[in-house]
Amino acid sequence: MPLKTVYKAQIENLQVLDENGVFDEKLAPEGKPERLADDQALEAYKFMIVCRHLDEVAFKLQRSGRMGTYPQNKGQEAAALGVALAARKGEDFFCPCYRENAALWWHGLPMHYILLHWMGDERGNQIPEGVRMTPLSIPIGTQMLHATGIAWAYKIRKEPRVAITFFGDGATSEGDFHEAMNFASTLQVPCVFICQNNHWAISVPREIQMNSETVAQKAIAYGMPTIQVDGNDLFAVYKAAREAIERARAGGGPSFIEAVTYRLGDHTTADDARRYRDPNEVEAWIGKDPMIRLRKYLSARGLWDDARQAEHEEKAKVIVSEVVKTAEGIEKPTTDDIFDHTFAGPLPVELERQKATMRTSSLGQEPEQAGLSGEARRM
Amino acid sequence: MPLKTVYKAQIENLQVLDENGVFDEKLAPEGKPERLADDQALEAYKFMIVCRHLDEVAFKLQRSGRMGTYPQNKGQEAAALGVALAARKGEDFFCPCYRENAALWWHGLPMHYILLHWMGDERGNQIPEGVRMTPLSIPIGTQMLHATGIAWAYKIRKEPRVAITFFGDGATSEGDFHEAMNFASTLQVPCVFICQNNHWAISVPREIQMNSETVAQKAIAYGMPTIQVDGNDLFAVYKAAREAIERARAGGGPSFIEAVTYRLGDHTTADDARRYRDPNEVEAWIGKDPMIRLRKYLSARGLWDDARQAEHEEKAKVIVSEVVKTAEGIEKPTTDDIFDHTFAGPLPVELERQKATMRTSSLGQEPEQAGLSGEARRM
Amino acid sequence: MPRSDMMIEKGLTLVDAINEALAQEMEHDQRVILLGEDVGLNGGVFRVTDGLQKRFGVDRVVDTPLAESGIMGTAIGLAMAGMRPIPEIQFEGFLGPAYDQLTNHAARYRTRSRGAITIPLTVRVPVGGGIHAPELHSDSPEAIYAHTPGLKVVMPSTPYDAKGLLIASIRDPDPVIFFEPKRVYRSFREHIPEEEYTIPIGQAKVVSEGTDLTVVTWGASVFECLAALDRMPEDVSVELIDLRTIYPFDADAVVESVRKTGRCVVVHEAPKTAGMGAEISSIIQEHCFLHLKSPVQRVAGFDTVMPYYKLELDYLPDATRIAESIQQTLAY
Amino acid sequence: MPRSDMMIEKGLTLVDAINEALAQEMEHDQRVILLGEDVGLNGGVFRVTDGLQKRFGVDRVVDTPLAESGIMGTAIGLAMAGMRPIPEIQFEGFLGPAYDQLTNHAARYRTRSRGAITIPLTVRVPVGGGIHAPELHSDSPEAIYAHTPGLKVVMPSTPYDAKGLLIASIRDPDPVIFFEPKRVYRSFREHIPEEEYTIPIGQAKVVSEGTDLTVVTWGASVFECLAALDRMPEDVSVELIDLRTIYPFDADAVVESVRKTGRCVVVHEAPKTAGMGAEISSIIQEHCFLHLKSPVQRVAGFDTVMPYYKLELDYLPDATRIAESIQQTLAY
Ligand SMILES: Cc1ncc(C[n+]2csc(CCOP(=O)(O)OP(=O)(O)O)c2C)c(N)n1
Ligand SMILES: Cc1ncc(C[n+]2csc(CCOP(=O)(O)OP(=O)(O)O)c2C)c(N)n1
Ligand SMILES: [Mg+2]
Ligand SMILES: [Mg+2]
Repeated sequence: MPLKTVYKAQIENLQVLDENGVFDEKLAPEGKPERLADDQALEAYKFMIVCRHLDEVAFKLQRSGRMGTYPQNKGQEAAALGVALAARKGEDFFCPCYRENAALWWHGLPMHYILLHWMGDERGNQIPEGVRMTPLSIPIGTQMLHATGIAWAYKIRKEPRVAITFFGDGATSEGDFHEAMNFASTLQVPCVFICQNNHWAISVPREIQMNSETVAQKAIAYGMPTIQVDGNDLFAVYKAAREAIERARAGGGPSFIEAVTYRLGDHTTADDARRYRDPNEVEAWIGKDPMIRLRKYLSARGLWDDARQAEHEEKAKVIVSEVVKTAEGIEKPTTDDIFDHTFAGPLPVELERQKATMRTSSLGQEPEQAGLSGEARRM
Repeated sequence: MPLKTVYKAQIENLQVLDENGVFDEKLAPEGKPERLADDQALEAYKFMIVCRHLDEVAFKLQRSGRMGTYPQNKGQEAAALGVALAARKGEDFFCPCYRENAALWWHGLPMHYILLHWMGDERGNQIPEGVRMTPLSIPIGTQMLHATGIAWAYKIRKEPRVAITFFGDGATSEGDFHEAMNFASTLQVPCVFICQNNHWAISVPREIQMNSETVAQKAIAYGMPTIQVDGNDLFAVYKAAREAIERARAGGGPSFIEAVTYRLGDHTTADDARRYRDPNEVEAWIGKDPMIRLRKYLSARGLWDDARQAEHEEKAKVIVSEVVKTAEGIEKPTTDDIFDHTFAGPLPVELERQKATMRTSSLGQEPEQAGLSGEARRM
Repeated sequence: MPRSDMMIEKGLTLVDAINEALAQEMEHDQRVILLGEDVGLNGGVFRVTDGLQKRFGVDRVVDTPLAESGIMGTAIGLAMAGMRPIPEIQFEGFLGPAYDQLTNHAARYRTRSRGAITIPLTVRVPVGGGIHAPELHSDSPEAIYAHTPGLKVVMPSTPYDAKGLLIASIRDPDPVIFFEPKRVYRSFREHIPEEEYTIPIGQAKVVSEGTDLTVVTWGASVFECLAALDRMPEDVSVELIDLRTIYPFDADAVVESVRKTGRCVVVHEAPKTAGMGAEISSIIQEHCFLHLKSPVQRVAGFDTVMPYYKLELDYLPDATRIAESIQQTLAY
Repeated sequence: MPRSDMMIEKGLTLVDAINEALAQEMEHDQRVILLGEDVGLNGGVFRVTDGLQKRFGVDRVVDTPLAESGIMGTAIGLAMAGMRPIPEIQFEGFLGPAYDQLTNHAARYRTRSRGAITIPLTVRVPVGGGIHAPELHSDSPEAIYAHTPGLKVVMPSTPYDAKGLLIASIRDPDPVIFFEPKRVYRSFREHIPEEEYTIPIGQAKVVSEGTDLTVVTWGASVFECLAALDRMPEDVSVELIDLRTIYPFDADAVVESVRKTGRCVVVHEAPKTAGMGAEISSIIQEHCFLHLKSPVQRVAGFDTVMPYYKLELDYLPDATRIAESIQQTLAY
């Protein structure tokens, strides 16, 4: 057989709840673990209301000069939260990018931390004890390797934990993505890779970013289980994430999930997407908003109505204004903070001197030198 | 259709001439351009004899202290030469690694250049005018991006040229491999990626290097045409390379070829593969030597016999000893050579000073300073 | 592109000057192409390449995938093949992934091939702090590249210098890192010639002449130094040197000045330890030893990671710290 | 592993000492794991990890894919999760692809997370020239990492120091780059304690005491300096300091010595410009200004790419260049 097929692969796309609120019962039958139960779906929806509201407020904080650059998460809540619901809080570990706030908050990150981060304060990264995640990651594509390493530690120590990493479509172009996927697969570590394909990397559309038909097929290179899901469908994301996470936990190695979603806002507050993006495209995606379809689903099941919507929007306002107050109430750090966490132990002498004097010049720092200056003048 | 297949792919394996010398006429019919003609095959075989001999002599040069570390190419000649035969000499461009000497020599690199390189002399990299290639590349996995960039220039300038890059199985683990493949595919440049999968990266076998069943499937991530070929089969390599190169030349974009071969020697002369490699594995591959089967093929066609073999082995010895003489006859460069090619123009003042004095210290360099030293003693 | 009314009236910002230089070089040299993340339709995140894709087409102003090593590595390939690529790395913090290609290939190719293969590329990189940006958007890694043989490192501080130095960099047959101090991007305007001109790489500029002390600096710190000079008593005469090129830097200009003044303060944003200040201080010591009346001082960033923006102004050397150091040095 | 007869009789090489330190730390601390290219069955290309996979198993001595960023990045993840990873980068030239993970993550994580996440990793990297190796196998990038806040940079020159410093590095709660001068790997043997011991990071060692001039160096250059000292006339008394830690380096030891001798020569293999010699020279000037009788001299690599091996001995500072510089400095 001199010309023979030695390998075959295909990519499946999963959607459970479509944009009209139609639910595919066969794919996630009522009562089965792969189906989010009503109370979970309800909680998730309420949580999304808060997340979305905080997202809008964060945008305004930047606009009014009370916060630095901020990347809106609007429209991507289901992709984040579907994964968070499928992971074990307090056990599994997240290595996020910056567009899955909902997942981090759901797993216990105090909401004001993310504001603090964007307010230019490292304390927004000072993840509290028991909250299992790395802080928001700025350099694109670099955090997946950390997730792989963390998952590797779990494997070595035989802990039934999973590391889950989030990143964008653009991030899959970085070499580190490739290395993380390859390490995870060769080492068969419990790591789940979630790509939020929101179609844009700042101004660069997916078609310029890559020439592959799907992002999901990138995992084929590593022989890694992979799937494309409708990322605006909480149920699809949950089902796929649950399967991947539990496979990883059971020793079945890493998986890749492409969650197809859309960046409804600008890239960040420093960006103006009108420069490069067709408004019709945005328009079309507004209809696919994950919250709209989830609301339809809940309403159809008699779990939601306009009154409850109004009530929870009010609640969200209260929560969010509390969060903003907390973040803004935190005083500017002292200059000692610049130095104190450089190393664990006592600072090196020179650094201690810099900290004490807030100077790098040598004159006026050492008593002996002060004494010497008399000599200098005599010279 | 909520669970639907959105993408399918498969990997084919091509073998035309098997290890027993059996030829598949259907895959490469006599007289067709995808079939190497008899005279080409004959020339190639004769050339391989020289290459193999030089490879053995290079090994001995290192052992006798006349050359530094050297990586033997033994057993991989068909993978290199099959590609070289399919490419246009003087037009297409090679970005090699260090295990395709045969391809470089076939395309005009003076043979002693490669010895010079391993003798620790940059002039082994001083590619002559008209010879279209970059020098041997030491940092693994980095040269594929250069090939992509070169191919990009061809595309911009609408030149009917192709850039061809060689690398090992280990190299596909580097992030740069991924970035090169992605750039090449998104930009649709005329670049052909040849992976010599020789099963080992120093002591690391392919199975530890990657978890994918083939190397060829890595190209699926980029939506790039890809194939696995028997790399010890000159005809298969030629056919696949020709197709890829001519597709690229015609504007059809990049391709990937996995040439499955085997490193018959140690990784380099600094290595001792017995530490980590099963001798039975090597034994099995010795039978698959590309030269043995090509010789069988030529003999079967009445183009070769023991007498010609002996004759050409003698010729090879003469050629090779000439090459060694040339390389060893080249005198040590002057120390000016350390400096002169740092920049195009005149050297920066400090560097010029370093060159002139072969010193970095400031004392004894400047006349004025010498004068000042009297003052110093008075101080 | 004809200059806007604003430019004609008030002059060009640093951004305008760079944009004009790029346009003019692209106009007269078909080999010049721009590549990088968001440099096309979006005109770059700082709008430095604004309008250039529209003018020169998508084949010459190319939005690449998000991969800095890929950008640098393919730019190297383009350069090898006779093009004059100008890759943009979006922020200096993202030079990290491109580090290997830049230092182990771009910088080495001419000498490793003994001149057979050369890499005429100009990497444009916004640099430095002070704009309230997120993490990894405010660093100053110039010393790293000055310590890398085979690279030239340029950092203009004014629109005039930026245009002249960028054109010189593009025409230079070797790789140049062109650092653009982002704090200065739009901080002021300057009238500069519309026609093309070059400023030689490797020449410092005496911003103000003086006799009592020399201040050596570059990039955005030039303006902090000017502010510090403003605070000096009337009778203190300070010479301010804007290095403009970090490698090969103009040691002669520095040495000449310090031989005259006998005192020197070097100012930069990067961490003190093993920064360029150390090199300049050492060169001065080596060549002005007997002229020195006081030790050369370094006013630099601290040896810590650049803090997030709430603290960045505490980190960056400012007029107060500079002025104080000048006075201490004078008093020594 | 019990010591071999050879070790008992003649002492340990640098390679032996490092191997012993690794084995002992792995023995008493389950969190310690080794990872890198060819570190397993093959024992590393320099055999530094020889026998360790056999002893500690494939889960604790791990052959990774060929990807330095992957090695560094997963090591960071391992460290975050409470392990004590010791990645090996095969040669200093291949730190390039790992540069981003090392400098932008490992070095920054403690401070960017205000202590919540820490990275106790020790990167082992053979360094320096002189072994007739191919391209990119002979560089000395220590200044680059000394200029990177958040990293500690260590370079022992003897088996005794290597063992003590490596154990200290492994136990250090922060990232350490542990450079191993490959020219010294097997150049001599030394009797060193079999039990574990540490040498504090940040302490220089006075190799020989003297009163006329101070030589500061580290790594393989220590032995070139010793050879130079041998050539000095009887009446010349030179103090030789082996820095051992490049960051945070022992400025006090250097300053104290130069305040005594008044003269100094710094020696290193890396290119002169913006190398560590500049930092040391500057620190001396800042803190010994009035004690200095002559300018601090730098005997260093040239500001060129490290040449291929035919010329490497012409590039590297040798006893002749060092001795000459000492004499010029003394004569000044
Ligand atoms: C290494 C690196 N390069 C460039 C940038 C600048 N940058 C910030 S976000 C971004 C686009 C990211 O796109 P994607 O990964 O799709 O994530 P998204 O923003 O769409 O969620 C770029 C280029 C960066 N932060 N890091
Ligand atoms: C970036 C980099 N990392 C590590 C090395 C050391 N090294 C040299 S060859 C080699 C293995 C290469 O394996 P492969 O790509 O399969 O090529 P082969 O030697 O088998 O032809 C390694 C790890 C290197 N040269 N460059
Ligand atoms: Mg995106
Ligand atoms: Mg191989």
